Amino acid sequence: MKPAAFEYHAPDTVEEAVALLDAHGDQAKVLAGGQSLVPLMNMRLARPAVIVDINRIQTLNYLAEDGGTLALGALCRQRAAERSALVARHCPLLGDALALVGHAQIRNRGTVVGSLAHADPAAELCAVLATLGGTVTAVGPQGTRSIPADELFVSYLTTSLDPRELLTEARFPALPRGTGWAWKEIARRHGDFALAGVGVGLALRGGRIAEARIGLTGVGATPVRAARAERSLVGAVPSDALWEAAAEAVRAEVEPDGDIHASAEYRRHIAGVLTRRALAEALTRAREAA
Amino acid sequence: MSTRYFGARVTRNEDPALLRGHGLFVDDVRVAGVASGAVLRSPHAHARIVGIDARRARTAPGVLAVYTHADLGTLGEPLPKLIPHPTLIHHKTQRALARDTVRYVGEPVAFVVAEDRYAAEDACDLIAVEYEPLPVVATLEAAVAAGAPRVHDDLDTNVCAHYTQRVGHVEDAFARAPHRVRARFVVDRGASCPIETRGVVAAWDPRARHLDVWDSTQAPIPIRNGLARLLGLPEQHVRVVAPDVGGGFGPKIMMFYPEEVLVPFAAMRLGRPVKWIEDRREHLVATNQEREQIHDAEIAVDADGRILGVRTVFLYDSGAYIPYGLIVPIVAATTLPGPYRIPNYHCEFRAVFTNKTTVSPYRGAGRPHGVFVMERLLDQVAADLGLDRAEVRRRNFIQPDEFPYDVGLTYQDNAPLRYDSGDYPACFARALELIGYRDWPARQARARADGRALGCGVACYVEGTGIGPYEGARITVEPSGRVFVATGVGTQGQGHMTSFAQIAADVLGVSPRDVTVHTGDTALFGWGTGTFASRAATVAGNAVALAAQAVRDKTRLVAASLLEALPEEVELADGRVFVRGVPARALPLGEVAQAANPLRFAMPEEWEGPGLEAVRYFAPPQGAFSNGVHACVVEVDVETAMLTISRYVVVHDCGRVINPLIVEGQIHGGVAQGLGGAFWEKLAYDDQAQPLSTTLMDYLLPTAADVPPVEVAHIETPSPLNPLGVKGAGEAGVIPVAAVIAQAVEDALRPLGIHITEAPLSPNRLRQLIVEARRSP
Amino acid sequence: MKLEGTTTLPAPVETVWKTINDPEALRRCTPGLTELTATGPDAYAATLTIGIAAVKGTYKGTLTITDKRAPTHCKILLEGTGGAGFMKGEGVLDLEPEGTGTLVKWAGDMQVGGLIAGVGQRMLGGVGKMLVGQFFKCLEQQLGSGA
Amino acid sequence: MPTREITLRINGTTYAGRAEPRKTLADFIREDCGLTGTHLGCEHGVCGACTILMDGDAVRSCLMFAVQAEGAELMTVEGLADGDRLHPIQQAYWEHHALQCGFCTPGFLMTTLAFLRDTPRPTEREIREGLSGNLCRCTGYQNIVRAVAAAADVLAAAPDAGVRRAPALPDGCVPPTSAGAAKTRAAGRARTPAPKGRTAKTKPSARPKPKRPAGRRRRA
Repeated sequence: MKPAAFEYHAPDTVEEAVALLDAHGDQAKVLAGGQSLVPLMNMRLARPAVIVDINRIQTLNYLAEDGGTLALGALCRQRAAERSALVARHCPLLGDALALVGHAQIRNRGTVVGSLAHADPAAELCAVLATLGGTVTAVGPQGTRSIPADELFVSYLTTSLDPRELLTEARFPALPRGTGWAWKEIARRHGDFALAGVGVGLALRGGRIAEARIGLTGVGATPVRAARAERSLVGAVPSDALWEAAAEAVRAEVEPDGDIHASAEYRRHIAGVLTRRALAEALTRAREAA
Repeated sequence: MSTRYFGARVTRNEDPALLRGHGLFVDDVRVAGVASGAVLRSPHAHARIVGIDARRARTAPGVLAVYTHADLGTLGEPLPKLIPHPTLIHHKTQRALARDTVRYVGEPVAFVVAEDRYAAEDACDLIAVEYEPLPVVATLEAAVAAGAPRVHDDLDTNVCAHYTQRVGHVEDAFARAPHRVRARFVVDRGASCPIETRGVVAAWDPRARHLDVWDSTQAPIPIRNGLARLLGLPEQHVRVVAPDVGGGFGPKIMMFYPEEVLVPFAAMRLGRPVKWIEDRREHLVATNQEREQIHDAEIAVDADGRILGVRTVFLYDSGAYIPYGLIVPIVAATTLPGPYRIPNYHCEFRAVFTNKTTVSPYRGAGRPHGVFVMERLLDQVAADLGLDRAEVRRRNFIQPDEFPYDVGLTYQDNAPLRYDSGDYPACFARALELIGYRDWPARQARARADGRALGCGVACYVEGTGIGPYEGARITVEPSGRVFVATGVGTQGQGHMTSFAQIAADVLGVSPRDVTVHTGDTALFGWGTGTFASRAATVAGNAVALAAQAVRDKTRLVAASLLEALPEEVELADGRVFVRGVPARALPLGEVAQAANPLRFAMPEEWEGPGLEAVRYFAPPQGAFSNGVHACVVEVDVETAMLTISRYVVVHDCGRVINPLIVEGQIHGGVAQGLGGAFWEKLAYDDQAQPLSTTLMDYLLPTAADVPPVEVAHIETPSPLNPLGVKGAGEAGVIPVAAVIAQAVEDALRPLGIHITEAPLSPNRLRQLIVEARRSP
Repeated sequence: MKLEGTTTLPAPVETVWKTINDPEALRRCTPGLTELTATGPDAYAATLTIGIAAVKGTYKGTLTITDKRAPTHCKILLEGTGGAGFMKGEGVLDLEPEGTGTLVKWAGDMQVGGLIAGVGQRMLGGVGKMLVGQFFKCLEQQLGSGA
Repeated sequence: MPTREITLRINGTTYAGRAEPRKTLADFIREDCGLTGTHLGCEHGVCGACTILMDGDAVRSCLMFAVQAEGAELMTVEGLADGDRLHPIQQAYWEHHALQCGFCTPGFLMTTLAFLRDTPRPTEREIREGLSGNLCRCTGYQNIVRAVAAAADVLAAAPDAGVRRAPALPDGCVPPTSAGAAKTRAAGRARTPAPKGRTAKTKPSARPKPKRPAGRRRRA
């Protein structure tokens, strides 16, 4: 299981990296943490002709709060974000999900932006970006653009990025103060990909639900925002029956695929169960915060 | 024999080197000029090889050679057949490289040798093989269905053996039985998956006409003997070393894997050392797997739940070939009776070829299947007759005064299946006590009251261990006073370097730290069988004891002349030799060893040769039968069907325990592998027998966060069959796990009345059972 | 691996039928098809480079159209072998008029072997559906632009 | 295939070598630097046997290319002991029979080193999750968890414990009473291994390790 040969470049600046991507197009692959790409290369499933290693571009190694939004550079390691006080304060949903991404050794090298670029339909971080309505910044030969989550994820391992563009940043909007949150997933073992996972944000005003966010992973080709379920919650008074209704709405909205670990029916079923449990937990947190 | 270390929790001699990273595993072997091999494997489960074009590969950079079947000459014949059996009429084995037909995904088709593994794999990508796909046999049932495609086209069937054993009058028993239970039990395919994959290094010296081979095998001596015959070399010119082996668990005892022949062949052809290390994807398609069986079983009991008769007819998946004989199905059939008195028993199996990876024993080797069927049948009897699960077992136990107990069958070693000793009721009572079985109903009710589904399970087994034919040991006391023990078994982490040292230390009055045990090197000890079926400690351990006693007697003889005393007056203790009662005038043991190898003057004839050294062999008349009981408490999240195991208890009787630390470690590891097979691990294949779980992302080994702590208690009923009174313990942990988990989950979901008759039981599958149970009240 | 689905194409059945049997349309719409040379009636030698994101494999093999019952029924067979194993796709198409357009019922069986099957099973179902989706989307554009 | 010059430090020693960009860091450490203590179990980032420290972080060396470690400060299992004195973590693994075949042990040791530095006072649940990125097929993990808990105590008690002299096996080792379970032990059972290489024998000379009162409930 040794990788096929490739041309290796380790640029020092974003501009150099983009120039390399521009020159080689879809023959080139960006290497940041490598925790998803290198296994595929070792198995010779992926045989990029050119590797653009961005680990020397230290300008991309940052995690900062920028006007109510957390900005993470492309080299911000998952472990750094997991243990960051900024994330704990502004984006606890991201923090909770990060703790379940693979294992410490994976998170020490894996980057948050890299996970978003890889766009695995069962990855936690893509669903968190979708739940929080985050965006990513892409720098290409034609300049820089911001891509919202719902336009970023296209299908299995496929994003709307052009091969010549480099993802340089991910931006996670902070949950408004007083919002309850919860991340719930079912995985066969600690650290495995989720059979299904859900991230929830819940804001209360006057005992009623002012805002509801429900984002799921593992139940479609991309992360899924359960829009109908969210709408059914806004304005309602929280109750177990309401959570059960939201769970049913989620089950109707998702299109999971089955595989050797779990059938589509099982994933659809636990997506509902996890939604209900996440909403209950988010409610407790929302009330504590009020 | 004064025992000071036997039975003590001595920490291990082998740990300091392993802890420093100074282990010597096959991939760590460094031979100057070594080249690397890679195997091109079939992507088809069944196909004819129309043509192989390796021209571009042969000229690729760094490539030294590309071999296909045509290059192998006599080595291209089907590899040796192990353990024949009269009912095994089609004893098919594979060739080192496929000649014209591939019969499972992963079967070797070409072998490339290059400067390094990277270049060798590059070359594999350049080899163009034209296949003509053939109809595939993907499942056991398809294999025996009428008109099924043939895995071997020179046969008119996929059944390679059909073997029945019977005791008593089975049909009568079933005819007059007031109550019967029938069920089908299905166990899926699993792999032992040691963290070290397989590997072979070979170096040929044409001048000395000597072949050195390092092999991650559990049986270096049979490999040496086989290679010598296949390569036409004297056995003494072939040295096979099983260095540190990173876990074996059964599949590393197969003889021969294709690579074990290809690597020495290439080394001799090229005149350069060759190393092949299996990668994980290769391991999950090309290293032998096991576990796949379908049992149609039935039990007949009287009104009180006493067993009148048991019958099982089962299919055993042997994969594409059957090099290792009928060991697994025979062990399954003969383990089923367990600790119970079964007057009338019928066990019948058909060993079947399928287009999947070859099968050979994996830890437990059929024992888990026999126990799963028996314990599940008993649970159903208890449920049907409204009996307590523990009571239905107690009523059928073989009692302590009935040993040796003749089960009436023939065991895997062709000896009569006769339990040598045991105390099944005591073991069972101890397990019930530890798990808190008496007040379990109350505890369960309390939990159910606050919406939690808790279940308790208890399962028993009897395990054949320590079978022959024999093992040997040579012990030498060196002038330094150190003791050197050489034996032929291989070691894969079982702590032989410590347990054998404890045995020798007690006899020779030295510390285990002063005993060096070296296993698995045919140059150091050339006679022996190997490590399998929980036999190393029992068989080789007793050989070590006998050899140590012989060295002690020789020491007394030599010391007697030095101390002017009679040999029987001489004592050994604390590394010294002295006349009993006069410890002050003692000689260091090393001095006696020095004296035993005189440089001058005459050597007394009665010494029968120089040195304090002896070789002894131990050949047990039959296996020693360990037994035990596992009990557990599980909690089921009924909504998600996820399972947590809150307590796991093992009460175990493997005769006298040499080192409790090591036995407990074996049980912890066995339970972890058992839990893997009961819940996480399944080798998935599609309907074209394409393997779908060839990485550790999909073949799920349980982690530290998944395996619960295991509480272990020992009962020691010595075996009368060997001087040390020991029995095997290597496989005990894995045997009843699927049975006890199934019983506990059924207990937790009692209101639903689900029946669990399969393993592994994934959350996905458990949820289906829950949904089906709810649909049919 | 069984896949099935329906899609509607904005053109009458005869036009859809003609397009499906037109090598040029096949060359343009079969995802990753880089070479398609006719070797006989409704039989082509094909080279395909398919995959998603970093995981790409080149397969050399054949594309054949059989069981033709113009204009409503046919079966497309696609076979290829490559470094990452082999691939065999079989799609049965049934066309029915639906208003001015055509309702296409497709039922496919994708058989994948070797490396890609052993590692990619988690996504093969989804990827298969995606590739078929791309095929029909391209046909739609092809037909929509008034072929 | 063009190769590149790679210079890096492992366990305080500088190594330089040439390798193709595609050569993994694990292969470079094993083949070019001759440090075979780091093992390969899967080469796709699951088993953890290849875990080393890179600039202080536990990483999977099979998922990195050697060129990526240019100029880095690495630590492998060979760097844990100080001559013949084992690191407290190694000592605890030895005393608790936390290894059997030893193939996964180097990866576990490096993971434990980083884990205890990040989580000096771990609960058993934290230990088990911290170790869940390393697979072991022999031990069932139980003794490894105990060893990590014991090492945490030792390191917490004497943070600069660093490396301690391994005490000898006290000869007052009395086997357990033959009847009954091995659970409760008479005093003086064998428990502290002497510093013993597999072949070379270094005479143990230090005094036996003070015995902790049996059965003290460790936090884990």
